[in-house]
This record gives sequence, C-alpha cells and structure tokens, in this order.
Amino acid sequence: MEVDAAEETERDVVVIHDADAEDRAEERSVGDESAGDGAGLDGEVAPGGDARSMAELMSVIEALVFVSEEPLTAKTLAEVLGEERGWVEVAAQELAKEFNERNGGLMMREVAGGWQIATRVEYHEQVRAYLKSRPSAKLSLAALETLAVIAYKQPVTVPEILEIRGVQSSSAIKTLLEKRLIVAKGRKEVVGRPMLYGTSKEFLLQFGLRDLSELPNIEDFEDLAGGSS
Amino acid sequence: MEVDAAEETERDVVVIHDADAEDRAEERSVGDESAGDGAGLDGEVAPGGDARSMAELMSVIEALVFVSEEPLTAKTLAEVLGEERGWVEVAAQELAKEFNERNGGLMMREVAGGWQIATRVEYHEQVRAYLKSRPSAKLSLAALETLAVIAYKQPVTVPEILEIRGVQSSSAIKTLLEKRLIVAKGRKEVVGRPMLYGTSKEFLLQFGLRDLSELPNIEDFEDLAGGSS
Amino acid sequence: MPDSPSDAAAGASADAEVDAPVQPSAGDAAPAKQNDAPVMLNVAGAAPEIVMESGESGEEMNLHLGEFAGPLDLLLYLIRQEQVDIYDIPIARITEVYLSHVRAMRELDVSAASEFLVMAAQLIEIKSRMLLPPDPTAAGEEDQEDPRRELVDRLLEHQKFKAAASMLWSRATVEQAVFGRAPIETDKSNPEVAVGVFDLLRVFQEILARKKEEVMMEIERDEVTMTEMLERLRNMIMSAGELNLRHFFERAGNRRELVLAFLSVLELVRTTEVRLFQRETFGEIVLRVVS
Repeated sequence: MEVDAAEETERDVVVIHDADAEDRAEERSVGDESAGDGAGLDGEVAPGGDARSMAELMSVIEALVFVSEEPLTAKTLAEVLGEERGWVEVAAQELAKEFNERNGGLMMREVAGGWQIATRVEYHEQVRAYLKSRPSAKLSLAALETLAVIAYKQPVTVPEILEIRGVQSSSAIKTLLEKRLIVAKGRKEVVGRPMLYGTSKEFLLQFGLRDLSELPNIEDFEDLAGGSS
Repeated sequence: MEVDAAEETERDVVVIHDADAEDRAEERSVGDESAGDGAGLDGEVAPGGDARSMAELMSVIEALVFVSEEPLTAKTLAEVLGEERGWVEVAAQELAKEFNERNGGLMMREVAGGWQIATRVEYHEQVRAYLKSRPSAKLSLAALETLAVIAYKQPVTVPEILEIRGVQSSSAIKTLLEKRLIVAKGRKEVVGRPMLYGTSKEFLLQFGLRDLSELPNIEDFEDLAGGSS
Repeated sequence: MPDSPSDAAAGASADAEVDAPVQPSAGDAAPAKQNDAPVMLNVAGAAPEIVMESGESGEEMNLHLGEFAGPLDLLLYLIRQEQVDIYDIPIARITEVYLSHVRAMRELDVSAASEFLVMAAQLIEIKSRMLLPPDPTAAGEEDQEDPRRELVDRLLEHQKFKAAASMLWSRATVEQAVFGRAPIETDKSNPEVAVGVFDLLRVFQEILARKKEEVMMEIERDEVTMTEMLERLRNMIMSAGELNLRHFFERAGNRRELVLAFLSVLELVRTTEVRLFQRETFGEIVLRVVS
C-alpha cells in the first residue's frame, strides 16, 4: 500500500486532536510529558485504500493486543489488519501513549519486539494480594479421583483407596486434607488401625450439597446415559 | 446454602459479617451516586479511613479485573482492597463508564455477577481472524430448549422437563452437564428423590448475563408466541 | 441453528423399543408401503427445522427428525404451516397431517420417538371426543371443557420456551463476538474447585471400570495354563486349517501368555500336528495342519 497524498485532508486524526481527551489525559498525567506529544503526528493519515481512521486503527490494535498470548509485533498487526506497517506502528505508539497518559491500572508496552497490555507496576502489590487471596488451586486428576473414592466409599482407609484406585494416593490425600475437603473420621479396628477418611462440610459447601444423600448415584447417571444410547 | 457449625465457623463469620457490610455499603452508594458524577470524582477520597482517591481506586480495580481469570465481584474487590463495597461499586461503575466513553477496543462490563474486561463486539472479525478461531459449536435445538426450560423453571427435575417439552430430554441434559451450563442442585423431596437441575455460573458467562434476573420474563414471550401462529 | 441434531435424535432412539403400538387407524389414508421410494412431504417453503437433501437421483429426501425437538414442536410447525388458529385447531385436519408426518418419519427409517406416537394417540383421542355429542347429564353445569384445551395450553407453554430458546441462541451468538484477554502467567494458580458432583460420579465410575478391567486381566493371567493355551491353538487352527502366527500371538494378553503361546506352537510343531510355512522371505508365518 502506498500513501496517497490526495486523501490527506479528509483523514485527519481525530483522537490526537481531541481536546477533551488531552485535557483528561493531562489531569491524570504524572508529568510524563517527554513520553511524546502529538505534535509530530499532525497531518498524518492512514495510507492506502482503507478507510480506517487512526482512532479505529488504535481501537482494533487494542483489541488484538489484548487477546494475544504473545507480545504482538507491528508486522503481525499490519498483516492481520491489511494496513501498512509504518502506519500500524504509529497507531500502536499513539495507543501506548494514550494508555500512559490515562494513568489507569493498565499500560501498553513494547516487550520482546511486540506490544503487550499489562498491569501497571504501581499496583503490583495489590495484584499480588489478590492472587494470594484466591482460593487454592484446582484439583489434580489424582486428587479428584481420590476425592471421588472417598465421597462414595466413606469412611474409607488409605489401603482401601489404594485397592480401589490401584495407585498410591497419599499425596492426593494430603492435598485434600489441606483443602479441608476431607477429614479424618477415626480409626478402623483392623490390624494397624488405619485412619478412616470421609468428606467434610467444606466438601458439601463447595459442591453445593445439603448432605451426602444428594450426591448423584449410579442410577441418576444411568437415567441420563440412557438417553444417548 | 446451609452450613452447620464446626470447622466452617471461621469462614462463616466472615461471610455473615460481609453481608451486613454489604447492606450498609449499598445504602451509602445510593447517596454517593449523585456526587459521583463526572470529573469531580478525581479529588474525592474513599470513605472508610483509606486515603485512596477515586481515580486511584478505579486504577487499581482496572488492574485487578484485568488480572482475574474470572469476572471479579465487587465483594472480592472490596475485600482485597480493604474498601467499602459500595465505594468499590461506584468506582467500578465509573471505570466501566470511562471505558465506554473512550470507545476503544475494550469494554468493561458486568457478567455472571462480576466485572470483566473484554473486547468490544465491533472488532470480533479482526480478533477472530487473528486468533484463527471459529465460533464454537452451537447447542442443538433440543439442548437449547432444555436449557431454556431449566433456566426459567429451576430448580427442576428431569420428569418436569419432560412434561414441559413433551419429549425425553436426558441426552440434552447430559450435553448441558458436560458443557457445565447446568449443575445438580440437590434432590427434590418427592418419591424417588429425583435430582434437581439449575443453571451454572458458566451459563451466565456464556450467555453474557449479569445474573438470572436479567433474563426476560418468560410471560413476555407469550404475545410474541401467540402472534407468530 | 441446530448444528447437531444428535441430541433429539438420540433421545428419540432411546425409546425406540416402545415404538410399536400406536398404529393410527381411525380416519387416515391407507398406510404407505414400506419401500415406496421418495416420500412426499408437504413441506413447501420448508421450515428451518426441516432439511431436505437431494440424493444422486435428485429424488431422495431426508427429514431430520432431530430438528423437531419433539411432538409439540412438530405440531406447532404444522399449525403454522396449515395457517390455522392455535386457539381453534381443526383437530381432524391437524391429526391427519400430523399422522402423515410421523408415518413419513418412520418410513425414512428415522426411529420415531415414542413421544411422537403418544402424541398421535392423544390427537386421535381428542378427535374422537370432539365427535361425541355433548354429555346431556353435564348440561346446566358450566360449559363442558373443550377436549383441545389441555393440548392448546401445552402448545402455548411450549411456544414460550421455544421463544426463550431462540433468545438464548441470539445471546450466545453475540457473546461469541466478545473475547477475554489471553491467558497470563498468574492464571496457572487458578481458583476454586472447577468440578461438580457429576464429575465426582463420572470419575468414580471410571475408576470402577478401570478396576474391573484389571481384575479381568488378572484372572486371565492366573488361569491360562499351558494346556489351555495348547487347546486354544488347536481349536483355532483346526477350525480354519491354517492360522497366521501373528494373529495368534496378538491374542496374548500379556508377556506370560505370549511365552505360553510360543511354547504351544513349538509343541504342536514338535508333535508334527502342524507345520510352519512362509510364503515369502520375511513374509507372514502361517501354521498349517499336517494332512
């Protein structure tokens, strides 16, 4: 695509000259004036036959950078959007500047040659606090299996779980105990007096059950399975 | 959900305590709303002793909502930030409004009871082209009808669904369970104690609903239905 | 919209055994013969629910039963198609069309769900009740209830949920145009137990199934003796006259059985009951009975 000078006037860059936006940005700006001002961009237009305005280009770049797993290069952006790379670079720079001036919770930065949206460093403490506050990790398959055996066979001992699952389950049991999904329920009066395990109230809570009788049984499952045969 | 005593007390107390705080906060937020309009917010200070300004609160909310994998509730935000929930809600609303007015590539919205940042619908073509993703397989007519019955009649049993739909729905129910759009909601205390089903959080997410009350009233479909025959 | 008609179709076939009894007889046309090729369905301006597919000859038609999410759905479609008032359904006419559709489905080898036949029976029953003169003993009471009343109520109710289903469909469509952010590092330490009670049940059943399999294998391992293996080999080879050695070895469930299988081949060769052949160098080895 080539820059077509004839079309320049019509495609002026709205966003850059948006006085309100600048005012808002200034209000919030941390005094980061040097990060670049719009002056150099004056008069630039989207080249080629595409009628996308600068504002539109910035928006679609924002959406793409947001969904991209990897930092998104101007080259890729240009290819996906069918825009000229130089133009895409201008728009991405401008978008990053807008992020910066907005001084919100997010920033757009260039990393490993591509663009990326990330949280602003100032808020990392709160971000960490939030991440820590989240309930503990998902159950692994081993833990889920062990939990299923305990739920349906309780009270049950470790050797019995081993017998049913055919694999050692001790680390899964430890995880489940830590998550308070299972609790010790006394000892079985056999040789070695192994500990008996059953599900906890936390288990009922997490699975939305009033009591254990609400666990679906094989018949419930077969009722449903019957329909698909 | 019912919880009885014992090991869950600690967690319980927190929840009950929060509920009270929520009420108080809600009252407050109503009052704040009129004040919380426009540019004047920047200078305001959040109540509750914390010296965080409204702008700061909005920024940190933006960062947390971005980081969260799931829609982030005002309750969680309030807990993590140690702010009053009502105040957090005002800030989140304001932030969403800001997103909206900026009219960029992203939006912030309330879905499945929490806040979420996502791409704006307008850019779905480019996003899809970049991600090379195809719209996921839609539900069959039977599954959709079954889902509609469950959404409006929940909690509901399989025989009740059969009664309304006039057709066996077990394979549709199985599909919906597999897609996690519905969940078991205990058992109905009638002969045979059949399982009760209701919609899940995933349902709200996939259908872009804030909560179930956002579903249009089923009786409103009557005119429409009558008119078409 | 329906990407996978399998749901309803599957639901239908589940009850296929029950499918026999209701043979519509009262007042309908002679049943069409079984192999009467193209079944003509009166589906001009086909509803979205009906898919017509032309085969090689251009004569084949396919009605996807799955697209009618049930008898109520079919009835609603027919009512619309026949342009009749849902509050005053000409029951004889609708029954007729309904029955011909159900017949068509069955001829097209779509195992019509029992529900479709139950509805057929209900329609016929309503039709016959409408033919009865008003009950004189009930006179003076409030107007006798229209036999169609219950059906109409169900149809109206069903229509509401159909509308709700299409509302859900459009919502899902819009929602598919909205994208969340890409996964980031911190997602790995992910929240909450993302499984429901049915996952527990499913997992438990999988464990039981796995265990059963293991037990069966163990039993086999314990029970197969050299004598039995020899017996197995003799049976296999005697019935066919010859046996591909590879096929025989592949039947071995474990190493021990494989060894036994090998030994029994050697044993039979030794006792000259069979001979080994190879049709080409590096080709398959075949055991053949010595005639």
